[in-house]
Amino acid sequence: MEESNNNFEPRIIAFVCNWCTYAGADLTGTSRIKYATNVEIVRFPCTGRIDFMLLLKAFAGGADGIIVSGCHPNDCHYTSGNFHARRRWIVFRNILNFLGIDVQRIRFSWVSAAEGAKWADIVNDTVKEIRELGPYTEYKKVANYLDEEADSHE
Amino acid sequence: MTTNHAITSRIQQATEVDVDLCYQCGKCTAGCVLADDMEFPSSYLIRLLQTNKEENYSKVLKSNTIWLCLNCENCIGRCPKEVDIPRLMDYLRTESIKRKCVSPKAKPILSFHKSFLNSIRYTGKLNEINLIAEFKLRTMRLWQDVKLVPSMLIKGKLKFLPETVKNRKNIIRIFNRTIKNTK
Amino acid sequence: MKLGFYPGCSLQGTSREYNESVKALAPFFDIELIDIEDWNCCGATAAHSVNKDLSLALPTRILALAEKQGMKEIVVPCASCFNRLSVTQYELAEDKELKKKITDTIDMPYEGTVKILNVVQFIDQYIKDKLTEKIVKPFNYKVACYYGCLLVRPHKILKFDRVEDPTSMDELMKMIGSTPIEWGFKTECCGAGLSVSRTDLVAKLSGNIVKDAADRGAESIIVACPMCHSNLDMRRPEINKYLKEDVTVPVIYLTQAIGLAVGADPSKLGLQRHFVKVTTL
Amino acid sequence: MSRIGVFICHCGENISATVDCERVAQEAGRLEGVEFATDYKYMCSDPGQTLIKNAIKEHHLDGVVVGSCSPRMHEATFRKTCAEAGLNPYMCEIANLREHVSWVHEKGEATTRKAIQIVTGLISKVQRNKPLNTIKVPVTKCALVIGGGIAGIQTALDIANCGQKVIMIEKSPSIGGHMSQLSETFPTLDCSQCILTPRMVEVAQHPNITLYTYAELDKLEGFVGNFKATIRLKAKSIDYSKCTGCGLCTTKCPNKKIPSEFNEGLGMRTAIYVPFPQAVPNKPVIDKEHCLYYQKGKCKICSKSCPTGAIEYDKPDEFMTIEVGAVVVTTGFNVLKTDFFPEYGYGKYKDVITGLQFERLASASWPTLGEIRRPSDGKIPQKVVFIACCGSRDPAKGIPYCSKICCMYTAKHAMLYQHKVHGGDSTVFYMDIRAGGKNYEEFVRRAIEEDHVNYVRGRVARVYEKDGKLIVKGVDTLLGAEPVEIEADMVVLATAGVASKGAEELAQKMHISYDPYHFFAEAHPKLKPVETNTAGIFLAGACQAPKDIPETVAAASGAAVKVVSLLSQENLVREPIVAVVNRCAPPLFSTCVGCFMCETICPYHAIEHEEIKDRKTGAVIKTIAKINPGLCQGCGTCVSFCRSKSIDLEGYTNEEMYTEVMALLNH
Ligand SMILES: Cc1cc2nc3c(=O)[nH]c(=O)nc-3n(C[C@H](O)[C@H](O)[C@H](O)COP(=O)(O)OP(=O)(O)OC[C@H]3O[C@@H](n4cnc5c(N)ncnc54)[C@H](O)[C@@H]3O)c2cc1C
Ligand SMILES: Cc1cc2nc3c(=O)[nH]c(=O)nc-3n(C[C@H](O)[C@H](O)[C@H](O)COP(=O)(O)OP(=O)(O)OC[C@H]3O[C@@H](n4cnc5c(N)ncnc54)[C@H](O)[C@@H]3O)c2cc1C
Ligand code: SF4
Ligand code: SF4
Ligand code: SF4
Ligand code: SF4
Ligand code: SF4
Ligand code: SF4
Ligand code: SF4
Ligand code: SF4
Repeated sequence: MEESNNNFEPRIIAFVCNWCTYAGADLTGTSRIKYATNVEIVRFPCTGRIDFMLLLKAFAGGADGIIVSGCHPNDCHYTSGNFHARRRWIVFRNILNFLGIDVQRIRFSWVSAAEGAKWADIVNDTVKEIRELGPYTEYKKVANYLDEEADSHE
Repeated sequence: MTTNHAITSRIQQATEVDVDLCYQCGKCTAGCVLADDMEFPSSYLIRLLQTNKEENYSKVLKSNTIWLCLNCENCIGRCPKEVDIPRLMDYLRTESIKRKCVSPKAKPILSFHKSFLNSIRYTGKLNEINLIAEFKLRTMRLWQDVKLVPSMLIKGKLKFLPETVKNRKNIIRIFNRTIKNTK
Repeated sequence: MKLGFYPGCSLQGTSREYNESVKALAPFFDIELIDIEDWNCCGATAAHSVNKDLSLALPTRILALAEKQGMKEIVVPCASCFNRLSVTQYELAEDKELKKKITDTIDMPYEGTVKILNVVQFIDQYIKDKLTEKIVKPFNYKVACYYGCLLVRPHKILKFDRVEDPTSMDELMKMIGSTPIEWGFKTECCGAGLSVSRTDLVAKLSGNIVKDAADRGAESIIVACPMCHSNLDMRRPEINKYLKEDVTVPVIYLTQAIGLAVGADPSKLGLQRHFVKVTTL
Repeated sequence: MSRIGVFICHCGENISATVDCERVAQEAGRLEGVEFATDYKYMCSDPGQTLIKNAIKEHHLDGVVVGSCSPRMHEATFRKTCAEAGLNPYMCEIANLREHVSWVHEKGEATTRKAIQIVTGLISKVQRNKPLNTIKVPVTKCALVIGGGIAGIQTALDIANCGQKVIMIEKSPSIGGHMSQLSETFPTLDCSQCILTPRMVEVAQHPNITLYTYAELDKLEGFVGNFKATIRLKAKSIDYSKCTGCGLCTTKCPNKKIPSEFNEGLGMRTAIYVPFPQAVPNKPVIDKEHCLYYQKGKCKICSKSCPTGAIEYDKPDEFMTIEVGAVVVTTGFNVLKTDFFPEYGYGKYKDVITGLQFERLASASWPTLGEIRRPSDGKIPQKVVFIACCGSRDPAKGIPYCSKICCMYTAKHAMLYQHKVHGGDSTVFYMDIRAGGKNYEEFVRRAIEEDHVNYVRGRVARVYEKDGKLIVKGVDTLLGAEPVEIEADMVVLATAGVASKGAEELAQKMHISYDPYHFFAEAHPKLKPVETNTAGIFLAGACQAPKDIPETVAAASGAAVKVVSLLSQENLVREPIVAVVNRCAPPLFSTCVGCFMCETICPYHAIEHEEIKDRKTGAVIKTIAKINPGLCQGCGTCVSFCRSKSIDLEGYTNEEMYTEVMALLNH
């Protein structure tokens, strides 16, 4: 770990589902539990909707880390969206490896509507981890990859 | 692994038996043919382990129960939680020997096992006369089963000369690689 | 028809009549049983009571020898050996690392390809179909089929018969003219390996078995395991002392009963070697 | 160029205490496309809402971002406000500045920055938003109830009494379910038949209920408000319009040795039969599998004896299609039989029976008139052992869950036995007593304290027979696991409650989810206990998990209310958050390549095939995916699965989400 990383404020985007984690994060607020300011939340109907290309785009756009969080395995509001999300993650992992993105930059978790404290912990943990990893600098590589992907669909 | 799970975790690592699965229904004990003869039967033994207390663990290792268990598999055959008691017993016996705290009451049983293994260690096959002779020396039960011998001989059930495996070195090596000493 | 054969130690000693009867039966059905060359003891209860690796290495050596000698199937009449060999095969198949460790210990290659048959499976597979036509002298008695523990348990591994109320031996006995009784001790343990070290307990456990069979009118107890046999037969004086009565019901190997039915010479079946006289037959 | 309005709420001091609201509004005002930005103390208050409405009109806003509390709180409020001012409600987005910012961070620059960032993200998103219209679906005013146990009966009556139509289908020849088999019921010990029969009759006579017995669901299509169900009406071989229910035929049928389902195999019935005397409808059916005429072509005795000529042998099963707006599934449960238990004798011993068989033995409608006599020899058992948790809480051989009703009915059985056999001796082997209900614990204690039932904590290992006695080997774990051996005359197993036969196939026909044990899954275990994840299909009773009668009836009434509230609407309004497959000009028509990956993963089976045909020749040019907006629930799983990016989710389109993320990152 480099000394300078301690002052580095990572930018982290959280992709969360509306029914569990978004509501859980609301509960963190209602319970007035404090956490780091580095994470911004984007609301999706379900983790099943979270397109992994979008995560890559976030990296290409300068995010240092990402959190993906939804309902616990059997609690999916839409029965099985989160299950499909987990299945795709296996494929996505290979792409990350291919692009040389440290898998640790993406945090997957389950936070239910009742787990306000857990959300705070996850945010704080992730910020700490990403801070240790340092800024993500190779976004050009991802951007190129995305361009190629886009071309291949033309 | 937290320290308050030290004993059960160690057992699980060595045997894959998770004693916390047991919910103390007692079905194993109810079906065990020797439950009456054990100072504490199988379900009780598991409860002792579940406490993760050193004093209860050593009570288990010092017990006669672990030596009486016949490995008949009755208990696991019926256990709703498939707690593998016979496998657990194997482990506890080995531990009991390691810690040198075998129950005095169980000495004859252990002596028998040792005599048995010694009998095959050098020949690869069991010779019952050698086995009985060594067992008698170990336990000093000199007269036990003596009455049986003449009729066994008449019925052709005993052989004086030990049969041996051709590749005796192989067997001795197997012993040396697994247990050095059964004395 | 040639099949591999693992006699095991007790079939060479205390239970040689079991060996004799299996071997006597074979020619009636054009089967040749070939001993595994240079076999060793399976380690029995003693090995796994004291050392796990040893309890796996000894049976693995046997199976490795059988493979080397090109055997596809081996018949293992002793229930205890059958159990040890099957459990070993199962455990090594489940755990690659363990397999490596054990094959290193025995210095022999081992694949785990040999199919292990106990005596009942052997009869079911190679004798049953031709059995009825070969019967010359029906074994016309009330019998209690005693399976013991090692033949059926652990069910997950052995996958043999119904675990609590097995019926395969009863079926075979029916075929040769017997009437199997319903009784309560088909699979209760006889005391197995404690025969010498805790004869008192064996007398009790085996006593309960013998008594239930006798009380329900069995004229003989049919077994397929040398340990069961020696506990129920050789320990009869201790049993009778425990029961405080003289129970005289003889204990006969399944193979002996079938041998008698197909007309084998009783002396070749080793019936004279029993302690409890087989006079009623 | 868009004209966005931004409204930042202080929420009293809830937001403004840590976020500089004024600055947020100012910075937002500087962003491209923002026409108007302001902050206010209470945006959700009347004056706050008026402020928004006026701004929309005055500045001709085409999009609104409100920075306030969580959208889960007030999204609906502000969208309504926008709609009132003539703006499409889906052009309004909420930035969560309270729960996600002010309440979780300290006052300071970073906090205000984050608020600005979030607002910026949503400003970008709302510029890409499209006006959406809620989806309206008409409602067919009739409900289908599947299963005629107490759950189905209660649901049907409640719906019918609200003036809505109900069609009930029951697969067996009579309604009544398990409750009709019970003797007396805990915790009050009232006679089951006495409280049930009047309701069964009410179902049959209710003008709003159409009952089809001997009927099963064959197919279910459509979606909430508009289901189309195909029902198989199994041939009863009797014309009910002619049959008077006189029963002559059943007395004459020569095949009398068929184990009776109603009596759990303890009694026999004929091939033409009425399952039990109080059956509704009280008319027979012919069991073809056992009828001599169907099997061997000879007999027809029933036909000769029928005074009204009602018997019609050669009618096939019929199919009927009905349209309904809602479905309630109440198909109940089953119990395991004794032959499931190896250690208790594999069904070999006649006097080892199940709890349900005990109910029959103890029932007043049993031939002994409620006197308890054991099945093997009709003797009154002097010693009875009850074994709890048989197959339940047994992951090795049975099921891991607790069947929930057996503790209570076992206590009831022991009690009934003690009441009926004076001097009798009963023992219950149990693991835990689960009696969590109104008057339940008191009930169990009464069995122990007043009726002196012997409760032993421990599981039985084995039951075997000797000299006409059943030897039960158990253990008393409260005495240090001391073995207990009892010579019993009869053993009653509290066998596990499991999903009803065919539950899995039924669930698949209806596209509702079920748990690993084939019980149907509720939409939310706590807050949506009678809904399924498929809109318009509801559940009640023991088809969800083992339940007793009070719980079953409560759920049934709950489901009925849900159905009535659905059927009482003219149209259903649904959020327009649905997936769409893109369309473009010929020759492409759509980028969809027809791989139908989306179809395989859609949890709601909302994806259909659409054939693009040549205008002139009618030849199929291409088959593409098409979303049925009535079925789509808007999860968006298909969107992320589509490799060619041909599906998008309204309200959360790729473009909208991409823009939002990029704006958050200052792009
Ligand atoms: C031994 C025993 C004793 C009990 N004692 C008590 C007691 O004392 N007190 C108490 O409160 N509870 C008691 N219960 C529980 C009680 O039986 C249940 O709570 C109740 O029966 C549940 O009703 P139900 O309608 O959900 O299911 P069920 O009674 O099982 O009814 C389901 C109905 O649906 C029909 N069906 C099934 N599948 C289909 C299909 N595919 N298509 C059409 N129809 C179908 C069935 O034929 C049946 O008529 C006892 C249960 C048992 C086993
Ligand atoms: C420690 C504990 C933990 C629990 N954990 C769980 C759990 O994990 N999961 C779970 O499912 N359940 C749990 N429960 C149970 C759960 O709390 C109850 O099921 C639930 O609260 C019941 O809701 P209710 O609306 O019936 O009653 P209540 O929550 O008691 O609400 C009744 C309301 O009525 C009001 N009221 C009372 N009298 C009057 C009056 N005369 N006039 C006007 N208003 C009145 C009260 O102020 C109150 O707001 C738990 C309970 C406890 C005690
Ligand atoms: S049977 Fe299994 S669960 Fe029950 S007490 Fe024994 S080990 Fe525990
Ligand atoms: S394996 Fe041991 S503990 Fe289990 S039933 Fe047999 S003797 Fe008892
Ligand atoms: S005899 Fe005819 S009328 Fe009477 S019950 Fe039978 S079918 Fe109906
Ligand atoms: S035709 Fe069938 S139902 Fe009718 S009396 Fe004969 S067997 Fe019974
Ligand atoms: S309700 Fe009681 S008897 Fe039934 S499974 Fe649960 S604990 Fe066992
Ligand atoms: S009172 Fe509460 S803690 Fe006690 S048994 Fe009942 S539910 Fe459990
Ligand atoms: S929409 Fe996409 S996933 Fe579905 S069929 Fe078309 S190309 Fe395939
Ligand atoms: S959004 Fe979800 S429910 Fe709608 S079609 Fe796509 S996968 Fe199916």
